[in-house]
This record gives sequence, C-alpha cells and structure tokens, in this order.
Amino acid sequence: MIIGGIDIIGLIAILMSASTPVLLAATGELVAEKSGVLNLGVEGMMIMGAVAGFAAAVATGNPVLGFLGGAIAGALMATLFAVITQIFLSNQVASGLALTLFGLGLSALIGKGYEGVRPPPTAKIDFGPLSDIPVLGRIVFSHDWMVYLSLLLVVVVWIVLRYTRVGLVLRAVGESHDAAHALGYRVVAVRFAALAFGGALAGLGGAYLSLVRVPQWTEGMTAGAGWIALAIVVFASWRPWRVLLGAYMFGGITALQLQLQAAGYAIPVHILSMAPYVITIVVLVILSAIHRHGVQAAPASLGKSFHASS
Amino acid sequence: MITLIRRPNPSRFWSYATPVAAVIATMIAGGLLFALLGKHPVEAIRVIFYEPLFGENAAYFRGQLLVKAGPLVLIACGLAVGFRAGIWNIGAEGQYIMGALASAWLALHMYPAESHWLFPAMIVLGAIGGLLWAMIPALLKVWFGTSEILVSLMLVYVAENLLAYMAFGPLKNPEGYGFPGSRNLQDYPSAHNAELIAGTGLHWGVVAALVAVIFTYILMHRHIMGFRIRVAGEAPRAARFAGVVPARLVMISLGFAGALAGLAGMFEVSGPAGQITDSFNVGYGFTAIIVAFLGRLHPVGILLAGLLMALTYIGGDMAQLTLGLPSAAIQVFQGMLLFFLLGFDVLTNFRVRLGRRAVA
Amino acid sequence: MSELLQIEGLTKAYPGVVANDDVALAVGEGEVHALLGENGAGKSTLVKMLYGLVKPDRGTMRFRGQAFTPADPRAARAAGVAMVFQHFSLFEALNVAENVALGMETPPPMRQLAAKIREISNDYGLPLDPARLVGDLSAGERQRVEIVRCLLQDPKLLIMDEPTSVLTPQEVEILFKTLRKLSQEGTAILYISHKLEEIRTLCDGATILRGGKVVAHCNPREKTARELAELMVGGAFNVTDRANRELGDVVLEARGLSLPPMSQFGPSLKEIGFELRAGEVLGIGGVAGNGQEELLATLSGERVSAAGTLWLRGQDISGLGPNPRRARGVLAAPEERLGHAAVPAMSLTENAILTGTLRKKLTRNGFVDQAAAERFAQDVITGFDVRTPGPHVAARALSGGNLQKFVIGREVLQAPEVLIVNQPTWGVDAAAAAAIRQALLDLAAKGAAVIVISQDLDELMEVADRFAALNEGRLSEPRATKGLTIEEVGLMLGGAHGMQEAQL
Amino acid sequence: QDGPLKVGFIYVGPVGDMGWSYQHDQARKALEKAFGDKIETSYIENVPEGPDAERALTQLALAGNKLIFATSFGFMDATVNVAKKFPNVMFEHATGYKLAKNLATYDAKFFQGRAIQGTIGGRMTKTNKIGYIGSFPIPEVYQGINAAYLAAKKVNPDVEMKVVWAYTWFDPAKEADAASALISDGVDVLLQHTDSTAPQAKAQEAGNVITFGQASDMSSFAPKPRVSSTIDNWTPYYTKRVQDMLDGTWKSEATWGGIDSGMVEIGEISDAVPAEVKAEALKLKDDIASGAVHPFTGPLNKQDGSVFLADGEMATDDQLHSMTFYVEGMTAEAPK
Ligand SMILES: Nc1ncnc2c1ncn2[C@@H]1O[C@H](COP(=O)(O)OP(=O)(O)OP(=O)(O)O)[C@@H](O)[C@H]1O
Ligand SMILES: Nc1ncnc2c1ncn2[C@@H]1O[C@H](COP(=O)(O)OP(=O)(O)OP(=O)(O)O)[C@@H](O)[C@H]1O
Ligand SMILES: [Mg+2]
Ligand SMILES: [Mg+2]
Repeated sequence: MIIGGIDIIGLIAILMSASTPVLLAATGELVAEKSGVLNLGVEGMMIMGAVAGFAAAVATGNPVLGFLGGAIAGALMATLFAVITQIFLSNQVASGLALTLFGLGLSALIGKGYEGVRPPPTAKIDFGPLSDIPVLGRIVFSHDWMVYLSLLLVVVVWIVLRYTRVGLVLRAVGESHDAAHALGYRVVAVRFAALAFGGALAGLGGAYLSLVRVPQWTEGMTAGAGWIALAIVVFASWRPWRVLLGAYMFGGITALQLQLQAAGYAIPVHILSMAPYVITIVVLVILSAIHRHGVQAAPASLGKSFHASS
Repeated sequence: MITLIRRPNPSRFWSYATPVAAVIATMIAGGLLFALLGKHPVEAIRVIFYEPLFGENAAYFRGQLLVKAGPLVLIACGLAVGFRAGIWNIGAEGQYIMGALASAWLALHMYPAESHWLFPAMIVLGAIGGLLWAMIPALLKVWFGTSEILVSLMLVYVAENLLAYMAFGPLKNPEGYGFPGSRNLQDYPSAHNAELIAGTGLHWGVVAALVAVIFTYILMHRHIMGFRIRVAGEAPRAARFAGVVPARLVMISLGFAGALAGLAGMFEVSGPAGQITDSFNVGYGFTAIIVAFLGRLHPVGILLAGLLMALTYIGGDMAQLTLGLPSAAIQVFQGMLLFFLLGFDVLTNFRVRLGRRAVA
Repeated sequence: MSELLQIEGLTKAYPGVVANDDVALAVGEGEVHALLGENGAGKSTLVKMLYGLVKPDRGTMRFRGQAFTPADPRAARAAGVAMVFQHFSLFEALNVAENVALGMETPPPMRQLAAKIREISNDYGLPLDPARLVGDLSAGERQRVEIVRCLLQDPKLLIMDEPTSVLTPQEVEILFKTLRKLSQEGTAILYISHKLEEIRTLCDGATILRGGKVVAHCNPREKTARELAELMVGGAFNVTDRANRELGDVVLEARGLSLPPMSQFGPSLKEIGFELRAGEVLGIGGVAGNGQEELLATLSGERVSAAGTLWLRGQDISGLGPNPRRARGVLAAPEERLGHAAVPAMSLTENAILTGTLRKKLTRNGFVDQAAAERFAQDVITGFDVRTPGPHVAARALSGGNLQKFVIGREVLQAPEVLIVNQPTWGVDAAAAAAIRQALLDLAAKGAAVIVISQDLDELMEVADRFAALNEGRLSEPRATKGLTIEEVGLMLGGAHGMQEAQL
Repeated sequence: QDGPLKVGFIYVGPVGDMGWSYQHDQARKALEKAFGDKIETSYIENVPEGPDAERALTQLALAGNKLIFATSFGFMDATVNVAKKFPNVMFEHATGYKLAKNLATYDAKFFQGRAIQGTIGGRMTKTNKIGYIGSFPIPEVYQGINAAYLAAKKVNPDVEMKVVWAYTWFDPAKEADAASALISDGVDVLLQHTDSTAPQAKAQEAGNVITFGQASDMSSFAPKPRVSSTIDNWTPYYTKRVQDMLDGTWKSEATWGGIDSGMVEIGEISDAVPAEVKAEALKLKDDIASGAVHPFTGPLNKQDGSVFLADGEMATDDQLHSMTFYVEGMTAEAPK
C-alpha cells in the first residue's frame, strides 16, 4: 500500500519495531507513576539496560539472557533510585536527573570494549505462511518476539492495574499513601516493587535497542528515548492502551520523517525532526486542556515523599 | 533498620555540613571507582581537585574555571528560583540556545558595522530570546495546566533542531566554503565578548553570573517577592492565601530562568564559543540543574557548586591526559556527587536512628 | 458480660511525650466503651496499637482470651478488630467497592462485593452505591463507606475514632442506631469522641485519659457532661465572657455569591447572601465539605467572585485578591493550619510576614524588614500565650493548639475590620479554645465584624450573635442565636428547605 | 631536544565510537608502535567543539606536546586561537581550511572511494535505486553523493539515488531508521556517510541489500551485506608528520590525500560481488590513484542545469571544497 510515495505497510512494520524500546520504558514508568513515584531517570535505566543486556548477550551468546540482564540492570538502577527517594526521602526530580547522569556515565564505562562487537541475533518468530498474508502478514507476523512481548506487557499491565488486587493496592498507594499506610499496606515496599518493575522494563527497552534495533553497543545510544517515554506516560494520561498509542505514534512520526525524505519530499529536515516533539507538546496541551476541569488523571500522590509518622 | 524522625526545626549544622560530607563521600567512592579502573585513586583525586587550582599551570586553569562555571552559575541561579517555587523548568538548554541564536542573529545581521550599541543590544536580545522560549511552557501551564517539565524538555529538542537549521542555513558563514557554522564573532569587535583582563578568563558572562548570584540572593532572601516564591514552593495553598497569583508566579519564575539562560547563551556565543554551530550547546542547561541542587538552591551555594562542577570538568580532562582516565568515569563521578548530596540531605530534616523500628 | 479486650500496663513513648503511660482498660463483649480525653491525651495512639499500626513499648493486650500483638493492621483485622479512622482513610479517585475491598483481607470478586455492599448498607440504613467515586461523596456518605468496610468483616471489636465530628445531627442518629444494633449482635465498640452528650446517650462504660495516663473509669450515664469534662481537663475551666455589644453599620455584604468547585470533588457555592454589621459575630455552621473552605476562600480573596457579589462598606471588593482586601481590613484565618494558614517549614517570623506585610508594614520598598517582622511575631507570641522557644522556631514544631493561637493572634493583632475564621478551635484543647473564643469576642467588642465558620455547634452558640447553616454550598437565612433550639439548628443544617418549613 | 617528542590528540567523540574518532586513535596507536620511545602520545576524548576544545588544546600544549592533532572540523577556530598562543607548538587540523605558520590542515578525498562504491552499486542494483545516508549537507558529503551517483550512472543509466539526511555523524538508532526508510523505499544498494554499523545490520536483516563500510572497514558484516568499504587511514599521514617533526622538517601545508597517498583505503571487495564487477571497480581504483580518471570530469552540469564543468575539464580542489549542490540527474532536492 503506497500513499504519496510512502509505503504505509512498511512504515507500520518499521514503527512497531522502532517504538518498542520507548513502549517498554513507558509501560514500566506508567506502573511506577501509578504507585505515586515520579522517576525521571528512565534514560539512565534504559542505557544501563542497553549495555548490560548487550554484555550479557555477548557473554552467553544468548539474546534471551541478554534481555534478562538488561531487565536486571534496569531494576537495580531503579532500586538505587528507590533507596534514595523512598528511604532517604530525596527530591524525586533531582534524584531522577542524577540517575540519568550516573547511568550514562556508568554504562559508558562498562561498555568499553564492547564497541564494534556484534550481538547474537534475536530470532524473528516464524509464523510460516501467516507472514505471507497481504498487508496483515507484514504488520502482524513479521517481528521478533520482543515486539510481541512488549504488546503482551501492555495488556498484562492493563489487566493487573484494572482487575486485580495487586493493581488495586498499587493504585491506592499512588492515590493516597497516608490512607494506604493507615490500612496497613506497606507503601514503601509497594513503591520499591513498582519502581523495580518500571526499571526492569526500561532496562528491557534499552536492551532491545542494543540487541535488536540497532544492534550494537555505543555510548549514549539511547539518545533521549527515556525522556520520550516519560512524555508518553503523561500523554497517555496514565492509561496503558494510550501508552501504546502514544509510543507508536511517536515512533511513527519519527519513521515517517525519514521516509518522506527517502521519498524525495523537500520538506526541511529540521522541521521534520522537530515534528515529533512539537506534536507531543500539542497533544499534551490538548489533553491537559481536556482534563483541566474533568477527572484529574495523575495519581494524587505522584512525586510526593512519604514518611510514615504513625 | 534505619528509622527517620523528622526534626521540628531543620538542622542548621547539617544544612552546611551535608555538601561537605557529600563531596568527601564522593571522593571516597570515586577513588574506589578509579582504583577499579586501575588508576591510583589518590593521584586521580589530586589531579582532579588540586592540579587545576594549584598545579603547574594553575594560572590558566583558574581562568578556565570561571569560563566554565560562568554559564552554569548564571543558568542555575535562574533555575533555582523556579525550583524553589516548585516549578520544574528542565529545558534551560533550549532557552540557552535561543538566547544565543537571538543575539547572534542580531550581530550577524549587523555585520560588519561597528557600533557601541551592538553588544548591549545583543545582551537584551539574548535575554529576550531565552525568556520568550521559556514563556511557551509558562503560558501553556497557565492556560491549560500542561506539565512544564515535559514541555520545557521537548522544547530543548526543538531548539536544537532550530540551531542546526540556523547553522546550516540562514546564519551560515557566507565565507565558510559551504561548511556549517556562522561567522566567528570573536573577529567582530563590536559583538565580541572579549576577556576583560587578558589571561584571566574573566568575561562579561562571568560578571553577569556574579551579578546574578547577588541579585538572586537579594531577591530570594531579602525581598518580599522571593519570600512569596519560597512560600509557593513550600506550601502552595499558603501562598495563595498570602496573595500570590500562581499564574504570575509561573511566568515570573520561568521567565527569570529563561532570561538568565538566554543571557548565558548570549555571552557564550559572543565570547568563548564565538560562533553558532550545530554543536554549540554542550549541555550547560542540564548540568545547571545539577549545579542548582548541589548548591541547595541557594545563590551562594550555586556559586560554589558551579565552581566545583567546573573543577570536575577541567580536572577530569586533566586526569584523562595525565592518567588516561576515561571521560565516562568523570560522568559517573558527577552522578555520584549528586546522589550523595541528595542522600545526605535527609540529615538536615531528619534525625536518623539505627536499630529497632520504633514505629511500625 | 465477658471480657473481650483487656489491656494492661500499655506504654508508648514518642520523643518528648509519653503518649500512653501504663494504660489499663477492659471492654466486654457487646459493650460500647468510650475513650475520653483532651487533644493529645493519647486516645488515637491507644487505638492505633490495638489496630497494629503502632507497636507498644511495654504492656500486654489480651483479645478474646488470648495474647494479642498484631504485627500490622491486617493481623488485627484477621483477629476481628476493625477501625474507622479519625482522618478518613479513603481514596477519592477509587470507587466505593474498591475502597471497601482495600480494607478487607480476602475480598470476594468485585461483582459479589458490590452486591454485598448494597445488602449490608441497606440493612443498617446506610445506603451506598458501590460504583460511585468516593471523591464525589459527602462527608457523611464517606463515613458510611468506612463503616460498611468494617461491617463486612464481621468484627468483634469496632474502633471508631471521632466518627461524629463530620455528621449532621440526623446522620448521628442513624449512626447510633447502627451502633446499637451492632452492640446487640455482640460486637464491642470502642468509641472516641469529644462530644460528651453523645457519649452519655450511647456508651456503657468510659475510660478517661489525661496526658497519656488513665485518670478514671466510669459509667458515663452516671455523670454529667460537666463532670466528664472536668475529669478530662483535671480541674475547672473558664467559660467565655460575652459582653453586651452595640451593633454598628453593615460592614460586609454578600449578594448572590456563587463559585464553581475549587477541586475535582469539591462543592460549589450557590447564591450566598448575608449582611454583617460592625461588632457582630456571625456563626456559620454545617458539616465539613459543604463549602466552608470555599466560603473562606472567596471571603479572603483567595478566590475572586463575580463583580457585585461582595461589598465592604458599599465598595465592591469581589474582584480583589487577598492583599488588597487585607489593606482594606478584611482578614482571614483558614482551617488548615499547616500548609494553608501557615507554612510548616518556615519560622514563626516568616509566618508572620505571610499575612502581616501590609498592615504591619513589614517591608520597605519591597525589602523585608527583618527586625519589624520579628517584633510582630514576638508580639503575637506574647499576646496570645503561644508556647514556643521563640519566633525563630519552625511552624511545624509547634503543637496544634499553639500554632492555632499564633495564627488567630497574627490576624487579630492586625486590627481587622472584618475577620473570617474557619474552625478556630479545631483540635485545640479546652483552655486554648476558650482563649481563642475570648479573643474573637473581644475583637467584636472593639467594633470589628467577625465570621466564625465551625462545625462545633456549641462553639457557635457560645460566640455568635446570629447563626446560619451552610449546606451543599447554600447558606440559610441567618437567625439570632438567642432562643434557637438544637432541633431548629439540626433542621437548618439539614438544608435550606427544612429551614423554611421550620419558620412556617 | 631532550626526551621523547610529545604528540597530543583531541577527539570529538569517544575513542570507542568505531568510526571517526576510533580511526584517528588507531593511527595514534600505530604511531606509538612505529616510533617506540622516540615519541609519547596522549589524548582527550569526547571534547565538545567550542571553548572546551580550546581549553583541551591549551591543556595539551601546556603539557608539553609539540605536535597536536585536532581531529574534527568543529575544532577549527579553537585550533587557530591556540596555535596563535603557542607559536612553538605545531598544530594539525583535520578537514578544515584555515592555515597558519604552525597550523597545517589535512583531509582525505573520500569521494574517490565513493566513485568505486557507485560503480559496484550501479552494476549490482536490481531495483535501480541506490540509497545514501547523508550526515550533514556540507561539501565533503555532497562530493561523496555526487561522485557515487555519477559513477553509478555511468555503468547503469537507469539508476536513481535516494538521499536521507540524518544530521548526525553518529547516532545508531537514527541511522538504523534511515536505513529502514530507504530499504522500505525499494533501495537495494546502501551507501552511508555516517559512522555506525546500524545500517549494515538493517541491510542484513532485509537480506537482499548490499552496503559499504564507512570510516572503518566494518568487515564483521562481510561478505554480505558489506561488499567493500572506504577506510579512513590516517596512519601514513601521521607517520610522515611525526617523522618530519623528528627531522625538523615539519612545515605548514594543506594536505588533501586520496587513494594514491593511502589516506583513503578501499576495503576488500567481497565475493558477493561478481568477478567482472570487482575487476571493473579495481581498475577504477587504479585509474583514480594514477590520476588517469577524476570522478568529476566535464561535461557536467549542476542539478539546476547550469554548467559546472566544461567538456573534459576536471574539478579543481577549490571547486570541490565549495560543492554544496547536486549534479544534474539527481532527483532528490538538496536541503535548504
Ligand atoms: N508519630 C508520632 N510521633 C511523635 N509524637 C506523636 C506521634 N503521634 C502522636 N504523638 C504525640 O502523642 C501524643 C498523643 O497523641 P494522640 O494522637 O494519641 O492524641 P489523641 O488523644 O488522639 O488527640 P486528638 O484528640 O487530638 O485526636 C500527642 O502529644 C502527640 O503529639
Ligand atoms: N507526627 C509527629 N512527629 C513528630 N512530632 C510530633 C508529631 N505529632 C506531634 N508531634 C509533636 O508532639 C507535640 C504535641 O503535638 P499535638 O499537635 O498532638 O499537640 P497537642 O497535645 O494536641 O497540643 P495542643 O493542645 O496544643 O493542640 C508537638 O510538639 C508536636 O511537634
Ligand atoms: Mg492536638
Ligand atoms: Mg486522636
């Protein structure tokens, strides 16, 4: 399907893969924020996931272990953040920035020696004849398993948050930590878990970047993806399905601008490169205008420190 | 288990002692890191912290310290005001770029006419450039309640693209053989922000940073305006009760930060950097956030923190050169510094008790 | 009656205070037992230990014949202890069923739970819609959620920490019916309240705490309210002196004052109108959440209302912010001390600057006059007997009552023409409360007009010349307090319609 | 002179970027090996262009380095400034155009390698679409695009060239996206003027696309998709300049080396390339090295139809240095 010189099906197939790191990270951050913690260190967790995942995959020759390594590294970073903000009650904004700075530096150190190394390939799932179905085949049945896993995670997070006890407690803690504490829920423990989960997903996203999307290790390779993930959570007004929409839309715009160039459109490149950010701002504005007088989407305790005084 | 007991009054002692303790802890942890990398820890710390200040070529490096710290302090002063008010402008990098672009545009537009008015006009335009860019998140927050954290951040990327566009397009040096980048303002006397005393690194931007420190101090700690800003950050409801109009506060604090960041960009482009290139911005806007927190959002603290940060950059380069310490190690080092500071901060507001949990 | 709960030697110390000192008490099965004491006497601490939220330093608890040391609220709930909190432990953005589920150990699936909530709540005459967001509920309905949450767990012991302070008299009636029914079914109730008359009608036994120690066990039905109060305070206490006052001209007037909700779940103000004369105290009663905060905000200038809705001596001030109003003599003291009336982390001097800049001239050309500010803070401290080491102390370091005295004193010493206070003695002990009331009366005697918004009807009857009720954002027609019966007040609180009926 | 000659380097990226800075550092290491204890080298990596570069250069000079290589175009003005302050230190600036008594410049004719890639690409494309990932619209990159296009067109008149500007020298994710965009647009030959191997990986994934290594050999993707490469080999130049210093014969000059000087190296042409095409490419390489062929030879018009080179005329270095346009036949529009 070609519209205006752009292969739409190809574009969708590309954007699904290109958006996966951000989708994973944003889904994780959504869970963390639902528990009431604003972790601005997504970029730092992602890049640590990227380098650790890469190193693990290269060392073991197994990409699955690589992803596992990435997730663990992300979770460890998140735990560091949790210690600083939940136990030492530091400002979450500043701690998040510190986490990013720290992660960028540490990953570069760990990554020394991995430059130019090629990771073991991550298998695409073989759907056999299914992938030959026109249109659907390329969009739905042409990806590696991480793409499907990321979609599955969105569904799981949605179900857990909405229909399970664990999700209910998580939301309760994010809504009012004092009330949750009074009812006997362990606010700090819940937040540790939510943060670690968020970190693990950010790490997975980073590992996807270094193992599949690029695939190679280079310093600073996340190049702002973590910040986009943060924006997407707000954009999605803390709802999993909208996170998916936002991530794919952002990835789509980015991919589209390169495709437009390839198709020979003479749109100034810089304007195109700005487009995803400008559009994100516009959408944020529209959403906040809608929410202004309606239901406040953000968890009520988001970003606030909790100190159990009774 | 550790138990934290909130102090009724913040500890005066710890509010001064934590930064010092954090620096010492960072030196220890950093030393360990350097040792892990196979470098002599004490030597590395000495090279980073001592060499630029008192080493062989200290005269030169002390000047460079000012050059490097100038924009950091200038931007951080502005940011601290907003942070105190609970307004999270993390897009100073974009405001810095826009200040530089606006002032450079004027200078390049006037080239080669010499005039006394050009430099002051550039200063004004630089401040306006940053201010207007900061007004975007400010107005969106005021009108629609949009998160200023995200908008200001997104605008950094927009500004970077604009910068690249200008460097490759409208502001490209016509005599540059098609290479990107504008004319060098260092070769344009009226627009050049030259060293005030040769060899000291002291330029108008450094002067501006010092003025900003004093101004911010007076504003925040002597003037009723600063009092209101602090109230707004501590207790928004109380601020309203005291007559603070939140919308105005958002605009003032973002505008102030934007104007200072814009000024920093202006002094940088007309001085040390000299020209608009696509790589003009090197992260001062982000580092300044760290400087602001490192300085505990206090102007004098920021001055010291800016110098400390500059020292780690310059000393870090030195350590690369003499010890082969990778540049990433310095980044980790800076990250640790911030972590330790944030972590130790708890001592200011809480008493820490080890042992049995007194309170479930 | 067999003993259900036995407490002996229970002690809990906080830094600087022994909140519970060697407390002993016993509650029988099906007994309604009152826990009495002044603010800070240690009542909440005691019940928090029963509920597993706080661990005692010493002492033993026996529940249903067995040693009882709940590790956390879940353990307490599992053992059959349920608790309704002094400050609601509800989640506004979650619905009723979810809120209930959060308070249960093993809630049934949502659908069944919803059905059960309907059933139980109807059984006890506390109807609830499980699908509604708690944020949309009135204070009374919110409390039903808490109670239903407890009932669903079939508790053996139900703890209620000041449950009635937010209810209308009618709602209190319903609650008491519920509690009696429960008690007949064998559930013991530990009941904390400052409303002594209530306790006398409801409770079978009482334990009185003072400064963390048990000072008496008694049967409240055999004591008068005054006797109970004296036991709590440990002595006689002053009654405010209300001199006869001449009323002057109309100072403040509201006409058709309306305001949209300030927060997502907040009420709106609807067509509020009143006239206030110099020297007069207008009492505004009503259950929390009916627009008190909103009313104070519009009167203080925190929120501006449409032009022509608020007049000060014939001058339209509806569009003015807090400071221009202060300049004209309209001052206010909001209910929430920490974070609204005062900044917790700032010193008393700085908190004096918060509202005193204009009338006390604490700035020169915008620059803060530190010395003058400190002097003013010190004046408030001395003038209102605020117990604190000095004006440099952070507001959050003061006890509630002392901070409240500071807040009221700060406004009173600025010689207001109109002073609006919300809950001036909330959480303040009897002596301090009396002092604050006296200060308000003295102010009125000097010719200022005062509006006291309060949920404490006794307080309003004590200080106000006229009384009006605020209900769902509507203000009833003010009526003279002299001769007003408690039934009439109840009807006024129930709604403006009731008021009209009562007049007919 | 006592003691070893101290030689300093500043790099714009990390030495581990596997591209530009990496290649320079390889040459530095080669120097150490070649000269042993006659020289001593040191470097500062990750130096932002601008005032930090000026400080880093000064730091190198103050540390006693007598020969300093500033290895990025963006270091130009900083190098000029520092060179002025240290007349006894010799500076070498890569890819710039400002000279001084103690400041030389050096650059490589990468476009020569592009012509060879164009020839192979033009012969091997089945879709007749060649993709080019451009970094920045500067003369060096225009030279490469035009040279590749002209060479491809010569062997395959139906060939069309698609260009995507990535506006980065090095951003793996972006390069991967750019490669994906071009491949999904039907390109089966991919040239890149950016330094990461991400496009190689994307081509490998796509299966039927060939690529060329850039800056380094990228041989880990050989034999396919990477069928050949242009390698920046700074070793011969650096060796010569250090030797000149040791001999006391160093002088300031502008060097623009090509295949002949070894600065531009053509990586091994893999077996995925048919033998006759390989032979044709190798012959072109020899002809360019000998000067018999110049990739830009008239008659040649600019894209807008105006004359660039008359019949038989060969482009001068100056003409090439200010090339900021496409040649006639390119369908893409040059960025404004
Ligand atoms: N977490 C705590 N840390 C320190 N002191 C505390 C804490 N909780 C309570 N206190 C102190 O213990 C004492 C008893 O408090 P408690 O809350 O039990 O009183 P109360 O009788 O419930 O009062 P009120 O009528 O105001 O609810 C008070 O002096 C209080 O300040
Ligand atoms: N959560 C807490 N953490 C630490 N200290 C507390 C806490 N709650 C209360 N305090 C301290 O306990 C003391 C008593 O506080 P509280 O507000 O309960 O006073 P109170 O006994 O009710 O006095 P008042 O009658 O004046 O209201 C104060 O000094 C206060 O700082
Ligand atoms: Mg109290
Ligand atoms: Mg209590």
